[in-house]
Amino acid sequence: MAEKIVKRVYLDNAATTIVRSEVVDAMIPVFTENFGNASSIYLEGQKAKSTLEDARARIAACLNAEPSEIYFTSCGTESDNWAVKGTAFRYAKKGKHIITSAIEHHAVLHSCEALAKLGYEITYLPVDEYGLVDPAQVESAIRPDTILVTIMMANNEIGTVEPIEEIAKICKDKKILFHTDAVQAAGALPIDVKALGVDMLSLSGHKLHAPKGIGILYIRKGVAITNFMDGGAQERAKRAGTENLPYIIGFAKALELSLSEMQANIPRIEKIRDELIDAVLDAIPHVRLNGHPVKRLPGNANLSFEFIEGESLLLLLDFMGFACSSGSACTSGSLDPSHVLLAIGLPHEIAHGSLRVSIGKFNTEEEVMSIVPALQEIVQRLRDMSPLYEDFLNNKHTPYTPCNRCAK
Amino acid sequence: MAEKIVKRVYLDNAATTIVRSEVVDAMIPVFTENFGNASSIYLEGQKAKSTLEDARARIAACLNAEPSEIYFTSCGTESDNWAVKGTAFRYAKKGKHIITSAIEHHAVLHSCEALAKLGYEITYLPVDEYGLVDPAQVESAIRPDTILVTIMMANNEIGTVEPIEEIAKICKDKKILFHTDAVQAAGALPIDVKALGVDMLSLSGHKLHAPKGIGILYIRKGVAITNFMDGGAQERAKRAGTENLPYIIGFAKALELSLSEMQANIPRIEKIRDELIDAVLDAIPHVRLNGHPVKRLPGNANLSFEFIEGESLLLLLDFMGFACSSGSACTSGSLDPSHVLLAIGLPHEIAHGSLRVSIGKFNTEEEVMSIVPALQEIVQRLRDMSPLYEDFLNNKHTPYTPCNRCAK
Amino acid sequence: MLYSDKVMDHFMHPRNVGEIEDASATGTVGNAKCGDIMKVYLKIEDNIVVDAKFKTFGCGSAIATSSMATEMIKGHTIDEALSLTNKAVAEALDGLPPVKMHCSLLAEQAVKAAIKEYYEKHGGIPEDKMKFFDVLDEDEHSV
Amino acid sequence: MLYSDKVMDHFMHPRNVGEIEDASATGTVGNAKCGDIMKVYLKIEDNIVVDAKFKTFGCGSAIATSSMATEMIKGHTIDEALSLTNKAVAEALDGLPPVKMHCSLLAEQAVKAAIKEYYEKHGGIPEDKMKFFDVLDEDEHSV
Ligand SMILES: Cc1ncc(COP(=O)(O)O)c(C=O)c1O
Ligand SMILES: Cc1ncc(COP(=O)(O)O)c(C=O)c1O
Repeated sequence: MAEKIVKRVYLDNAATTIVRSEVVDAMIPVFTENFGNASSIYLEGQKAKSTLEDARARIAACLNAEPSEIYFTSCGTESDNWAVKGTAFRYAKKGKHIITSAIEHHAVLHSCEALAKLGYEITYLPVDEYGLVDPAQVESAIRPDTILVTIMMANNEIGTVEPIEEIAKICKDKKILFHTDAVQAAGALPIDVKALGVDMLSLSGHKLHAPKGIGILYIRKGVAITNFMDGGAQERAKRAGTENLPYIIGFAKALELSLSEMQANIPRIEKIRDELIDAVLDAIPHVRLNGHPVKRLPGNANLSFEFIEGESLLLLLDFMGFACSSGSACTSGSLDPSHVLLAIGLPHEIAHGSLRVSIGKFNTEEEVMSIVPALQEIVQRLRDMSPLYEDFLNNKHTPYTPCNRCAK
Repeated sequence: MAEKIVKRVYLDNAATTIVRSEVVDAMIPVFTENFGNASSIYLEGQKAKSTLEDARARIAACLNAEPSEIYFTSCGTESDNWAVKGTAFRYAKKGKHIITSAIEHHAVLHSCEALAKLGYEITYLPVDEYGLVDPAQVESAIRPDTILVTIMMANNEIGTVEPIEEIAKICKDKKILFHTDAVQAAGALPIDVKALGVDMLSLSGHKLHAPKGIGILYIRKGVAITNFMDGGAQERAKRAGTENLPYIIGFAKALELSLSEMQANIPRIEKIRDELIDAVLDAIPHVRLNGHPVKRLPGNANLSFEFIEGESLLLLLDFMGFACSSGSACTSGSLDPSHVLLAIGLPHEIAHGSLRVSIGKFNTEEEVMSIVPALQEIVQRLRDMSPLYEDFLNNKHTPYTPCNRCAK
Repeated sequence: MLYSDKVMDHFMHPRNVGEIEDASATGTVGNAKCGDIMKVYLKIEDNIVVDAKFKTFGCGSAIATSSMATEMIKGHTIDEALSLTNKAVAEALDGLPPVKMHCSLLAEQAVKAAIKEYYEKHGGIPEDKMKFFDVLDEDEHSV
Repeated sequence: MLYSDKVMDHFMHPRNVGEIEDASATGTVGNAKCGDIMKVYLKIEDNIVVDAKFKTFGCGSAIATSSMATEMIKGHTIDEALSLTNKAVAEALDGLPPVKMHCSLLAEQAVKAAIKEYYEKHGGIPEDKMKFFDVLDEDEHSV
């Protein structure tokens, strides 16, 4: 490990993706040639308006939704905030109970926590060792004052795909609104809102090669929630703010492309992922795969390496040219291990040693597989430095001063 | 008026502006070359992070703020929502009274209305015939339970520039948080947050040749408000959502350019505007200028033409190649006359006949002045069609069936 | 586009703009407060609307519906003019945006207000025609 | 960059990694739960730290501070080693990100825990040295 290796291998497609050239090409003219305000009645405004509505219709077609059910937001986080808080505020008189899972993205979890401060009550359903939510538990958690169930379609860390159709059906029967965060699912799984039977669904552009800063909230016709962004009459007076037309077009383009390529891309990506997982489990001892063996996102491999810590692993991988993540990128800056890994039952010290490799459309099999020897070298190096590994080899346990931070 | 004229003259720069080429050029590489997630610790992430912080520092320098006081949002609307609702939620225990003006943008007004539904009390201060808020009235409206004063720096419809420094001083003395919506002021007036003495200030990119879909909220160090967008730890855990780096860079570039060109641009634009106003008042009878004669945005001319209705005026102007607005673009779709024009005391029928011409950096004197003969022709044509004008000429008033819609 | 080509055509080239000096009757509806006033002038001879003109203060669709409504009754009998509906006007214009449907109602109302004045000048409204004037009290939001 | 060049250098090329077979004393601090465990081995002769090695389970800055702390005490007297502060370690690394300051404290604690063990093996902690070990009870968040 002497010299910084030049060639980079980007394996953090669950954190964000490169904007693909077709999307850039679709957006650029909009900045200068179609810059009108879609609320204006003159030529420039009406041109922007028709481009906007065209993009909305194309996106609706990709999701089997009606154009009038598609609302543009500024990101996945906003879609989640709107769905959760908008439902909470709207139905406060009916009840203040919300059901979610312990492994949701922070956009949902922290929205719920903000509501808890305002007097709402949140049930955080546990998940099994694979990260699966049990629909029967959703059903039994529903109370007369439950106003919303929100369970993600696929988890961003461990890639587990949840039984959304079943949960949606239960909610429908019980007449409870159901929202799903499909930010990670989009581009990786087909999304048919009617088949899923959901009331609301969140998407984000930057997970499927559109830019960061554009999201969608699907709201089923007939579902009414309180506005989140108040102001002008944009988005049928439901979401204010001058429309971000370039990104909206970029999103439409990216979604269409992802759908048209899905049949070819997904099996290829899944094959590479399985090969990677097999090779790592083969080459390195004391590794476990997190998430579900089968019900998982095509590009997601989440692995825990015992006796070592994730950040060191990432830094050395980075040095060798690999961009990966340990837990969600959003939680960086925090010292706590991932809430998702703890929720599936990993002990803290193993959760700390986890690595997420997320493979995208632009990764080749060769470059993905080249991480295996790198991992082998790095893991060994870190283990050789690790007092935990020393203890393990010596079959003993060194006593240590307890950490005051965690004790608290 | 036979053939559609090809040359377009865009005179609606208060609604939105074209993205300038320097900004497009600054953004394009970011989509594909600097696409990392700024929360990630590897090379691509740290590169994005340093670009992000560089842009934040440059923007802070333009506003005489500290970088840590700059928060990126998705638009001016979000900045306003956050400032108003974030303060309201944070200080609910201290009080639930908010002071604003009758002429704020809907992003502020509708945020206040949403809070009113939650039990907050809003004082809407009136303005004088020029649209000015009286600082003495702000002072006497303050109560023990007042938690926020929010008054815009410059009005988007009539261009009136408010006495923000004076109001900020009163709020400071009374220890009440003060927010100003400076979305229209940015690019047109220098903004020095320290000299202004404000606690919070909203900006939006698309009013100064950056794209739609990026905003800023300045929050003075020491001021704590509740988060609006909950989720990941971005923006020092105050505003969640993966950072929209291309637009953030675009905003920094646009703000710097607007500042560096201000000394040259503003006198030029003001001169054209005054020439335009004089020429219109000269050429067309029964016209009035709305807003303040001196304390107004450089590019804003808001004129009311008696006896005619604004939409017809806009459509005919559009046909002749001119893009202008009548009231705020955001209120299109609504049938009510502008709340700003009513607040300065215009009768409904005159408010309906108003036109906003907003001149921007890319307009030439010649193209702006070419609207004068067009207006002369169109206004005459519409007056010849107008029963109000007929009545005026005959010095009589035709009785009419009352309108049930308005009677309600 | 905000409006159909037909609406734009009637807005840009409105038919029948103006006054009829010796009109048999006029009808004015709308309210300056709402931003729409329509005044219709009718010249009626032998139960036939031999001429119709209008003046309108209002938006593009207000002008277009005035133009279309006067076109649709010119040369027709009073009975035919009475049966003009706002929907027919809107359809003849290839539709109107939902927020603008009230304009077509105003056009219907203006025509009926003029015919009402004509009847009132000529012995009152016949019993069997009364129902046509209910629309004058209608709220255009119910359209 | 997340870390200074100095931190990265000590992370990429850590000094003094390993065990000392016949160590005079060892000190282990931290907690696997928090993601950091540091174990310091000292070889002490005639009151001099003649050798220091470490093993660390932890993030980049945990490894770098272990490396730097062992470097800073090697060849120094026990008294000098006792006066090592977490701030000195962090400064020697050209600073640490605020959320990582606790790593430098862990390094200080590990060194002190080893010296404490050494004293305990050799007749107990001298009265005048007691104060140096207060840090072992400290919460690194107060750094
Ligand atoms: C004064 C004022 N405030 C807020 C806004 C909202 O900004 P945005 O369109 O970026 O949401 C606008 C413009 O639309 C404005 O003119
Ligand atoms: C599952 C999930 N939900 C929500 C988000 C938030 O999306 P955004 O970054 O667009 O706000 C993300 C990604 O960051 C995600 O993975």
